[in-house]
Amino acid sequence: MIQNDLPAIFRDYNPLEDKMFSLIDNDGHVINQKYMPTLDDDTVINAYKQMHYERIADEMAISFQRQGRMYTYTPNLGQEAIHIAAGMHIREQDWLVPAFREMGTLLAKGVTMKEMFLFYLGNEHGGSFKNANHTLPIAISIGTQLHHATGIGYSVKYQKKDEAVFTFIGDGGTSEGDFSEALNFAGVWQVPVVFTIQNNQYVISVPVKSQTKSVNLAVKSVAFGIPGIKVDGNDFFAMYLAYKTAAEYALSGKGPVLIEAFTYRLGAHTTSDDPTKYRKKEEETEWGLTDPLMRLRRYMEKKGIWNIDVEKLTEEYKQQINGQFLDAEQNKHYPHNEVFAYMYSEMPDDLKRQKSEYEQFLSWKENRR
Amino acid sequence: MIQNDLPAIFRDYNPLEDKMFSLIDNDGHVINQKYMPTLDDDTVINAYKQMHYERIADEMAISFQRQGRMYTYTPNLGQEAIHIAAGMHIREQDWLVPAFREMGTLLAKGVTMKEMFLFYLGNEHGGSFKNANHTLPIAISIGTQLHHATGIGYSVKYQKKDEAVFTFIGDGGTSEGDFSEALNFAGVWQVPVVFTIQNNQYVISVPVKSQTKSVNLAVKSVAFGIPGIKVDGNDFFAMYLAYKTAAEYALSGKGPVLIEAFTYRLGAHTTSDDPTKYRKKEEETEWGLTDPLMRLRRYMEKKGIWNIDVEKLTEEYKQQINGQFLDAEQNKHYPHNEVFAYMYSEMPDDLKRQKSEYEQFLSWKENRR
Amino acid sequence: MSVMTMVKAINNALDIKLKEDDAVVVYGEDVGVEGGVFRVTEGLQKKYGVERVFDSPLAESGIVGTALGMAVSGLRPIVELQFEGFTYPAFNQIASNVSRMQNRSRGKYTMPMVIRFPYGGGINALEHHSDSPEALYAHIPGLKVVIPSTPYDAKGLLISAIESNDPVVFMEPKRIYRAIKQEVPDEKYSLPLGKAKVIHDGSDVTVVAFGALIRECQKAIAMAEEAGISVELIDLRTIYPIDRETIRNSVRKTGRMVVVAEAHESFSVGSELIAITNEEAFLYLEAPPRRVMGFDTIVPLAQGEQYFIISPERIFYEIEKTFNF
Amino acid sequence: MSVMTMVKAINNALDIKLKEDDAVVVYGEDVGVEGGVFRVTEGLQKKYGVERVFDSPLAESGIVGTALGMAVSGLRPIVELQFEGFTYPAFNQIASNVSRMQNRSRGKYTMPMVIRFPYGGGINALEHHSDSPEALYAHIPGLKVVIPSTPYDAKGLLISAIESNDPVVFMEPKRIYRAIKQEVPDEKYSLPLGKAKVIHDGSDVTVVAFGALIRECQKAIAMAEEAGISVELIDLRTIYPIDRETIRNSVRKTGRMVVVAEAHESFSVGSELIAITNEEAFLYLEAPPRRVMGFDTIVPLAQGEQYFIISPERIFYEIEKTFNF
Ligand SMILES: Cc1ncc(C[n+]2csc(CCOP(=O)(O)OP(=O)(O)O)c2C)c(N)n1
Ligand SMILES: Cc1ncc(C[n+]2csc(CCOP(=O)(O)OP(=O)(O)O)c2C)c(N)n1
Ligand SMILES: [Mg+2]
Ligand SMILES: [Mg+2]
Repeated sequence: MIQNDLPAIFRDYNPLEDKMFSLIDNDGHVINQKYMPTLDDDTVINAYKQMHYERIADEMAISFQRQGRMYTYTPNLGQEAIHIAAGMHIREQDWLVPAFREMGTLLAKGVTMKEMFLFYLGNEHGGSFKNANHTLPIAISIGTQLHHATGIGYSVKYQKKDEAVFTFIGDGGTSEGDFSEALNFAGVWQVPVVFTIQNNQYVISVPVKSQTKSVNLAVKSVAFGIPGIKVDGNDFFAMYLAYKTAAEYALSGKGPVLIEAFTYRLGAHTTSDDPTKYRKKEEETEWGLTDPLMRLRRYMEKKGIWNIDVEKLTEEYKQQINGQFLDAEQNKHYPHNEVFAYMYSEMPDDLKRQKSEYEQFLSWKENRR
Repeated sequence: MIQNDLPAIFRDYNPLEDKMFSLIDNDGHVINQKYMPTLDDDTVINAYKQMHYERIADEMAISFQRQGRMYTYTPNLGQEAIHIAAGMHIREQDWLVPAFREMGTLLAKGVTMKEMFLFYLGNEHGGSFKNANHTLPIAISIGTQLHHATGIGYSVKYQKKDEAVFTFIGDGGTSEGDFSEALNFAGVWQVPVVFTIQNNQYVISVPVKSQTKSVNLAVKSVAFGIPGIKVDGNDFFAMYLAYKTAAEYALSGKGPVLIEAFTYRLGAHTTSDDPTKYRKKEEETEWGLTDPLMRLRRYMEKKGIWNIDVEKLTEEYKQQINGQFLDAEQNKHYPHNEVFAYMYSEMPDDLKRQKSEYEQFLSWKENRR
Repeated sequence: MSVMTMVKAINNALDIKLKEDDAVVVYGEDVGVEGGVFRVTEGLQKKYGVERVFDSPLAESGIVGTALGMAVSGLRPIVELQFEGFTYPAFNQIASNVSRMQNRSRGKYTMPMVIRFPYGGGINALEHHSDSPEALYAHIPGLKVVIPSTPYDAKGLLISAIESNDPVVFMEPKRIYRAIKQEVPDEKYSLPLGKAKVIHDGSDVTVVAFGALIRECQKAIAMAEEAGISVELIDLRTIYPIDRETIRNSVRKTGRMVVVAEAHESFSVGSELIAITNEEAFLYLEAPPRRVMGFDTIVPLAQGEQYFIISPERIFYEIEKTFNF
Repeated sequence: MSVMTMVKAINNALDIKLKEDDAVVVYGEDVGVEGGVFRVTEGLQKKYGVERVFDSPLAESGIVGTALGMAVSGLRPIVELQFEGFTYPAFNQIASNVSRMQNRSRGKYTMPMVIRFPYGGGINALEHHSDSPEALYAHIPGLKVVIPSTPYDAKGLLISAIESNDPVVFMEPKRIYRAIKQEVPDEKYSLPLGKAKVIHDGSDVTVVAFGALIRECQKAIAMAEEAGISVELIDLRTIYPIDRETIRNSVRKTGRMVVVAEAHESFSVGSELIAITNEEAFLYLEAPPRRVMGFDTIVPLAQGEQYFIISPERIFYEIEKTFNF
């Protein structure tokens, strides 16, 4: 089953044996020296800062939503190590095909918090990620995005481009037919796609154990003949090495890779959701002990490279993010043409007619006042 | 991965090691005494006769179609061992959820050749399998039927009935999202469903190796946490034991099972298809050597229980089948009410209106002559 | 009698049928512990157990396809799809099997199943959460498509849907899930499928609507009456099979019709209603029947939804234009 | 010029675009070695290689979903779905993504892709092989839906579809795949999407049709002319966006319209065309516009198809009734 030309971690952490690839423990101790990547201190510090930025942005977004200044929001709390590690390996020319819970990776691709806020304020211009090269909009219809990633994989392979594709799905998403189809196509076509399952153990209110009887999610790769690995998603270094390995593998032309990033959704599903209805506070507390930011900080402290003034940094980020939110919030410009303008490359007569009829109504309404 | 309470053959023939369960070779030698079922001679003779009946019926259907007396037909040639072995384990109260290439199993359930012919003559009454208890119609939209089987599995489990569900799909069908979804639901719900993949190595013109990169198809069971086994589909005894084991397993309440029956589509996809366009004659000849009827006959000859006068039997079956065909062919009764009658449990006014408008047209036409 | 929202009335209908009939099971994404994202199934799992009210894996084709299997084998499944935009993964099961199994099996199997889902705009939602796909399902022969506009109707229609041996697509106007409160009988009652209801008599213009837009039409009617236009308001209640008789009687009387619905206007329930008035009341028509409907565009996100959502004012505008034609 | 069937004309259009543009790729079930179950892609794999013309795994959602990925990243995929009844597994990709990606991305990504499939009855086929789902796709905003009725049109329209940056659903009337032979230019040409064509002038009744039924209409027109009724025949060619102008001009002239199509009549292209005539030519209508369409039933198997399929006689019957109204 396990091919010989697979990278070592895929062989050593065979999901069929239900192994999980982990490098540091909750206290920040290195538990697996063999695979520990050697990163220079700045890289690690920078990674921590990005995770921290995502955390703060998330918390602020939740609070803006609570203040009634924004519609439903989807928090990322607890899943930051995955997002930032991925972001560190997605190059300018690589493709990002997101689901809806990988904000840190989007930010790494050049998406701004202003855009994220605009999106959650109900403006399509937030969701288009105009300035993020090779980045698709957020995918809401679960599972469908994986096919897009596979198709892009075909494209870049066909065009002989040096580009990899990174795509994401949740644990629940693995139940959708599109998940299996897309991995199967990717296997047959041998395209350079890195699939990540963010297994945060919940599908809104439903625990992942009600989604499937497979021993873990990485093992599903066997059904499609592609390499798979289960990685500790709250361990920045494990995620870093997994993405490094996967990206190299994909870019070498060997085909797709499946990563299960095992994590925990520390927050609510969305700001409309109340997890106390379906899970115990103790469970949340327990998983809080595996917080990826905390683990990375402890590692840094042990290694003596912890030099971040968290309070100051938080203040700085808060100001920045707040500025972006205000910017987005003040953007009230939404002319009715926006509704019609992007449906087709050229507006068909029928849409023009509907638009002009609507304009007649608007002017009638204007005159009536 | 392999649970301890699995039946022995599932442990001994682990699809992860790409093993195939086989009991007799092409010459009819027993190659695996350990698992060879002890069947009384009559059972074996009877099985051969059923396989022979299916073969003859198939050949006649193809020739009726060639004579222009029937529309497109889907041959079963080469896959008879699977169908008859399954049929021998599906009891009256068990459910059969077919795809479209398991005629022998349908016949075992009580479907008549007359009905099969009626169906291919374009009459819905052929496809309804009225007298076959707990048998669903042929499923044409590939993959969808597996969900029906899983749903029935839920039903019988919920109602605490002593009923198992048998369902079929082709190798190509495993690429459809519904295949994965249905096996996944069945695993989560732990329902008594025996899933069979008839891997006849072709998906119309496309070889199965273009469908997936998985080492075999049985291994896909791993993705859903259910037991799977690859069985020599041209070996009647192996199929017999596989179904016996699977049915017992399912009925014991342990959940679903996946059987990959590895076989070869000896004939065309349908009578509209021309396999010479996409595969070599030599390949067909080579696979002809594994013909399940021939293998079983050789076994019987070696065992000294071969007492069938094939020519006589063939003649008898031909007459019988021909009678059924003529019966079906002469049935030209198809009143227009048939089009409307079964859409709803009670015909809605709107359909009544459409029907009566149509009748007005018919009488106008009548008067015009 | 209790005061109920539509959410409560639907919950109550489910409760009554679960209690009355062991064959009824309810499942879908988050319908168990959570009680559904809109809390429509709240409390039912506790009351009837995890075998009868349960969470399914996240796969709509699986939810609907397994329900077909249950329906042919003695159960009466009621499945919830989480939002209208997530019914499409199940489209193949619905269009290729659920709607066809009775005909395919020549009546050997019936299809006593209900597919429930919330639909429609006006809640400032993300994409796929604001659509009105009734025409898609109404065009598929073999289905019944039902949309209630009040808590009372929701309960009575849902009970009929559950008791029907035909597959019913039951679309719930999420915008008014909790917006309307009404006295609803506690005991069981049912309302016939396939029957529209005249909910306001009038003589000048017939307005046909359903679901959440009935409320908006009522506001528009008040404006119209102030302007001296007498409006007859028909709540369609069942989209297929459509109640031609009620439409015919009204339009023959008024000679004018305005259809109000949120779906994209092309190839819609509006188109069908105009066709019907032409077939049933051509000689009575005094003005071209009008569609006041959604544009042929994606429903915009919250900031743009004001343009898409149909206001009482816009309905009034069209009523007046039709009246003055 | 060469004499071509529709199969050949489509093959020729694909050939021209494959040759001209490296970004064009063609795939689907059996389209490679086999050249498609109807041989529409015959010879193309040999000519352009397995990277440009290839067999995909059996999964329609995958076929369409991957095409979207290709379309956003520089290719112009043309996918074949094997039959209309097997487009539904891809319905979610079509309705939730293909039709929406341009709008969702505010034009950052365009959707230069074509989804081709054979459709319609009249070939004595099994279930799911005789349907006419054009209304389903035409109701989804963001798509264009095209149906040719001749080899010449098929080639010209398909070339436009391939060159369009919008996603096009290209439906091929399988009944006339080989039934009509026509002189077709060998070189490249294109016909505009969104434009209907008057293919027979007349003054008494407008008949609107498309696809395989144009031929049946032509036979009916001959019957009508014998009976002294002058019929104008419009070939719609594009179902969405629909060409209101051509309909308007014709119906304002004739005052009468009969729509002929094989799909189930409710919520159909027939409903839409009646709505359009009401909006565009109400005061000119002298008789109720009529639908001559399929029943709201599953298309019967071969033995019952005679009742479902629309004959020239039935078209004539309705033309006459409309004329004599
Ligand atoms: C096709 C589809 N069905 C249902 C939904 C509604 N929905 C949104 S998020 C969600 C749960 C997703 O769980 P998971 O895949 O584990 O991702 P997570 O939210 O945990 O990141 C559901 C059911 C959807 N968006 N798309
Ligand atoms: C959803 C769907 N897509 C396409 C088809 C057309 N089709 C009919 S049979 C077939 C090939 C099936 O191959 P396989 O699953 O291996 O079964 P086999 O025919 O070999 O028994 C295809 C593509 C279909 N029936 N259903
Ligand atoms: Mg999750
Ligand atoms: Mg096959």
